Amino acid sequence: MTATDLADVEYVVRTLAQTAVDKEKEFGDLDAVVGDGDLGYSLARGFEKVLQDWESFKRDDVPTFLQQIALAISSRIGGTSGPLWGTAFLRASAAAKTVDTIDGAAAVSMLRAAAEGMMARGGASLGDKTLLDALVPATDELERQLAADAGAAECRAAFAKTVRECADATSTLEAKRGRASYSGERSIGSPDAGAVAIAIMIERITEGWDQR
Amino acid sequence: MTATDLADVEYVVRTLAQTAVDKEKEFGDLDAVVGDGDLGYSLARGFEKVLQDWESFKRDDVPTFLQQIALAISSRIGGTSGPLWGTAFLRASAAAKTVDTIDGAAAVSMLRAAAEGMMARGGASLGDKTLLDALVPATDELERQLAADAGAAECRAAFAKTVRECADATSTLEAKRGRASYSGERSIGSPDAGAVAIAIMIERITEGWDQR
Amino acid sequence: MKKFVNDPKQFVPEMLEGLALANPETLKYVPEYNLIMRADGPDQNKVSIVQGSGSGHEPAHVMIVGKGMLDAACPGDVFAAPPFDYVYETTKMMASPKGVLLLVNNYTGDKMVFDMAQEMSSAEGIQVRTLFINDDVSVEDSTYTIGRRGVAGNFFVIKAVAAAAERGADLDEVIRIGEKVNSVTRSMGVALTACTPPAKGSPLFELGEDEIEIGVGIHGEPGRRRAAMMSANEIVEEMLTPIVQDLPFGDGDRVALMINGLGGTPISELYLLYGQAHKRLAEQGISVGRSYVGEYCTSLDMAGASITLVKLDDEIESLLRDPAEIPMRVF
Amino acid sequence: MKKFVNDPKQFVPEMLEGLALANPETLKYVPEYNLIMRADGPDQNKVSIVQGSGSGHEPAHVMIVGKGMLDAACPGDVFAAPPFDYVYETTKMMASPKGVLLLVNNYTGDKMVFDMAQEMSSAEGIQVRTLFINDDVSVEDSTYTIGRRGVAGNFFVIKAVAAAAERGADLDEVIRIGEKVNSVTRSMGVALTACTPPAKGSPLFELGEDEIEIGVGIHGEPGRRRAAMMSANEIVEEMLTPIVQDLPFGDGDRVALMINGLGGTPISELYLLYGQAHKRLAEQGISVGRSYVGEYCTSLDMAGASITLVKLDDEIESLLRDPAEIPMRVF
Ligand SMILES: Nc1ncnc2c1ncn2[C@@H]1O[C@H](COP(=O)(O)OP(=O)(O)O)[C@@H](O)[C@H]1O
Ligand SMILES: Nc1ncnc2c1ncn2[C@@H]1O[C@H](COP(=O)(O)OP(=O)(O)O)[C@@H](O)[C@H]1O
Ligand SMILES: [Mg+2]
Ligand SMILES: [Mg+2]
Ligand SMILES: [Mg+2]
Ligand SMILES: [Mg+2]
Repeated sequence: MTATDLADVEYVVRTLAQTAVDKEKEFGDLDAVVGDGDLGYSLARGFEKVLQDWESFKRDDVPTFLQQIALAISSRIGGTSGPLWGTAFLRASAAAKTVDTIDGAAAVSMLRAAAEGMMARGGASLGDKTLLDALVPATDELERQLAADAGAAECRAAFAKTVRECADATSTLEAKRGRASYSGERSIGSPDAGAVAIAIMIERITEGWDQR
Repeated sequence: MTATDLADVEYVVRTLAQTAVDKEKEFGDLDAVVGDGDLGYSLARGFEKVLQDWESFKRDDVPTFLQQIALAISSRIGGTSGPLWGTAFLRASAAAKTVDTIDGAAAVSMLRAAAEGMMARGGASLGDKTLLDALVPATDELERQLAADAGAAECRAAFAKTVRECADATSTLEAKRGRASYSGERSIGSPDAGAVAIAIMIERITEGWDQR
Repeated sequence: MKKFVNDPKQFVPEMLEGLALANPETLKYVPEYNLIMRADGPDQNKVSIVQGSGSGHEPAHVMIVGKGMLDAACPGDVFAAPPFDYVYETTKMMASPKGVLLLVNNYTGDKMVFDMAQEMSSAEGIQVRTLFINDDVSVEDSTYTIGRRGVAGNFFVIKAVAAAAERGADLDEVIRIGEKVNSVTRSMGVALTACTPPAKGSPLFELGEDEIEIGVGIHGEPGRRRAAMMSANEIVEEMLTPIVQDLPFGDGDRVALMINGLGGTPISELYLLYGQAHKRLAEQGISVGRSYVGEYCTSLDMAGASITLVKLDDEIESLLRDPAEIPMRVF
Repeated sequence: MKKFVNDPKQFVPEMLEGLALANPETLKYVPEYNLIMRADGPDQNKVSIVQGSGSGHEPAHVMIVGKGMLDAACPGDVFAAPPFDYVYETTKMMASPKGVLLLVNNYTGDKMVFDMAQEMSSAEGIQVRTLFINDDVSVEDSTYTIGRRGVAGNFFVIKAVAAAAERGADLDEVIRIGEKVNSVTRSMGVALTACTPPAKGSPLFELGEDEIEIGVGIHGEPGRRRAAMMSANEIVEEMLTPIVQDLPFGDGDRVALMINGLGGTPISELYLLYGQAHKRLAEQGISVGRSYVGEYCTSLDMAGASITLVKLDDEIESLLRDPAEIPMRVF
């Protein structure tokens, strides 16, 4: 694993964190439509902690770094998002341990591990109107692009495009998990807050990639 | 002590009891003016028990008889009247133990013992607007008549007249004991229910004396 | 009214029946007199300790019958003194050669009944004495009393006299201890809501949305004053200051501190009150030797709490430390 | 809202501080993690028993920390799962060579946090296992759960595993016992009124003047149905029938019977319910070996009650009978 790997991972995490803090209100409003409106607050508090502690994280390797991110996030976020996002980073950390370099394939396996971890943790299946309905198909698309030997920029663009499309498409689904599920059929017609939040975060990551 | 004594005492008790049962509604209404309206119910239940058990009371002597009346009454009446009336009969019983015959003087000492027992039990003083404000002056009057060598009928008439006058006169007093005292100054203007009840009972006793 | 009740007239008997069914090895229930007594009582080798009062204050007092606490309790109906014959028959049943102590909170109705029971049982040759508990500093003469009311502080008197009796003290000694504990025990309560007696079906008094009653009695009687709702710490101050000043308690004193729930207040809030009371006492040099937090002497479903302080010395503390076996199971 | 509260955000810490002040010899409070632990813990010679949940259910679970019950409890805020680091740090602090058992009522939020804590502590070499309790027969998947909810029945699981751990059982054996007790424990509750969380300041749900919620959850979650107010005996029937049919319990069974108050119901009513439940069970040939009446797992100030039945065998009964020293003082 090279120093460049860690720098890229740091960029991704930092962008996620900064977006969560910047978009606190927007994410909260999204969750308020049929959920309980606390998504923005939860993510902002968790990722704020990440930014605060940024300098103190050990950077021996990518797995160590990610594990500390997991802890920082989940120690601050209550409710669903704390353990979900914490698990995602934990599992990504574990997946990173099994690879030598963080290339496209490694990114796919880390994303898959994160998604599977969240499924195991929260019990959601695809179609339950959660962020998984954006993240999983986008990961599939990324894998397809890599298999088709697409260039890095092309891969990122396809990933971001799919995550956004799928996030918007959650509008047609009925929420089965989280507080939004208490709204039952009323949840149909607006997109899942977590999915849209992920899409916005990933768009920020790809947009800024070249200036990272 | 003679059988005649016991018969007279039985007549008095029986008349008290029958009046309490007959006048349940009237006594209740009297208590409802500024008290809590339960005087009729309480006395009726207590004296009803006396009438029910009438045949079973031991009649060895007047004290024994009165003690059983005390028990019967207070086992059935809750609130203030149970222990008050029970104590009155207990103390009258004790006073009766000290005399050979139930003559006028004995009646006075039994009435005094009853009144003092009720004062000790309930902590009321004269002027507190209770039945004591009728009973005590009437007993005083009875004693005066006896001292003046008045005849038996004259004594009874004076006793009944005083008890009634004093009961009516409680209208001017403010209640300091029992539930009526919660009405404070509002209690002025209507007579004390217990005092009027006693007056009515004693009137019945004197009216029926000759046919006893 | 929403309560777990069938026929309100049967509320007390049904509760007592449940209590006896739940404690078949230790308690005996005599329905004729609302009497809950130790299944193995009366013990002929000790003074019998009997408490009477109205119902509606549970666990006081039927739920503290057991070895080391009460030998019997004979409650009346909700908030009503027991009828005379309950007390009289209970006294006779609990008679032991060492005597009977009747413990009664100072309310006019109860006092009359117990005084009369003592008079009559004594006349029958039973050695019986009565002790009135009056720990409530809120008000002097009040709705149902001449003199101060007896409230949750009676638990300390009961425990001390019961422990002394269990150790073999005679009736005079038991009374000396009871009077001593009563003389160093002070309480005061605050109501946040009114209570609803099952037979009445509606709140016993009116308390506004934002009002509390400071110095409330355990039957909902008025206390010192109505006040606007305030913070927990301020409420502790309202109760603790009059209590401390009354005895007075002072620097260097060691006390038992009880936070007693009035029935509708969760124990979480009681511990919160405890913390503040403990700290405020510490600031005055008063240390807590024994703490009691929970429901002891309640007022049906009233939300509220009372504070009781007992000035400890070695004798009292040792008696309070003795074991007791009562239906409140630790788990 | 009228409650004993200062700043609602400090409600839980202030309660925990009071609890620790009231029990200085037996409990230790670690404010950073809402942690209440045995002052002498962790015992390196036994499995540590830890319970986590939201607050608002007191005495569950911070008030049952002590020898023979929990080694530690780390609650979240009112009705909120503890944050991950509370559980994680608590697990690390309670680590013993014999292992740690995390007991959790089955709610999605708690489950996620505790699963994750187990995953991370295991990764650090701590021997840790998690056991989910799900005794509530009212509803399957519900507001905060996938699968059945865990309610007051957890007391029986806690007591049994704690007694086993105290006797020296290893982690596998402790888990076997916990799973066994959970598998024979069934509960159901009824709300007469809604509860009011301090931070919300108003009732958590709407319940009409004459309505009750049958099968209510301990956070006020909906149960089976709304019904019109009915008699205590009818309410017992509504709870007992589904419980008995679920396991099922039957003729010849010996059970532990718990009547648990939800916070605002006086213990007098709980004993009344006990009496009826006891008699109805007896009619079906089910005898009560152990009885529990009082507040165990509450829902703040909610008026209501739950019934729990545990099918006893010699092993379970013997574990339940073991001593426990917890802050609930018998007096
Ligand atoms: N069980 C679950 N598994 C996966 N994602 C979930 C789950 N529950 C909720 N989410 C995601 O989290 C988002 C809501 O997060 P947040 O508001 O923090 O949780 P809550 O629903 O408890 O208020 C939802 O929009 C959804 O994308
Ligand atoms: N402490 C007392 N001493 C003497 N008489 C009393 C006392 N309290 C009440 N009474 C008498 O009893 C009557 C009321 O009796 P009752 O209605 O049974 O009692 P309560 O006032 O408790 O409802 C009063 O009218 C008064 O005459
Ligand atoms: Mg939420
Ligand atoms: Mg939300
Ligand atoms: Mg009256
Ligand atoms: Mg009355």
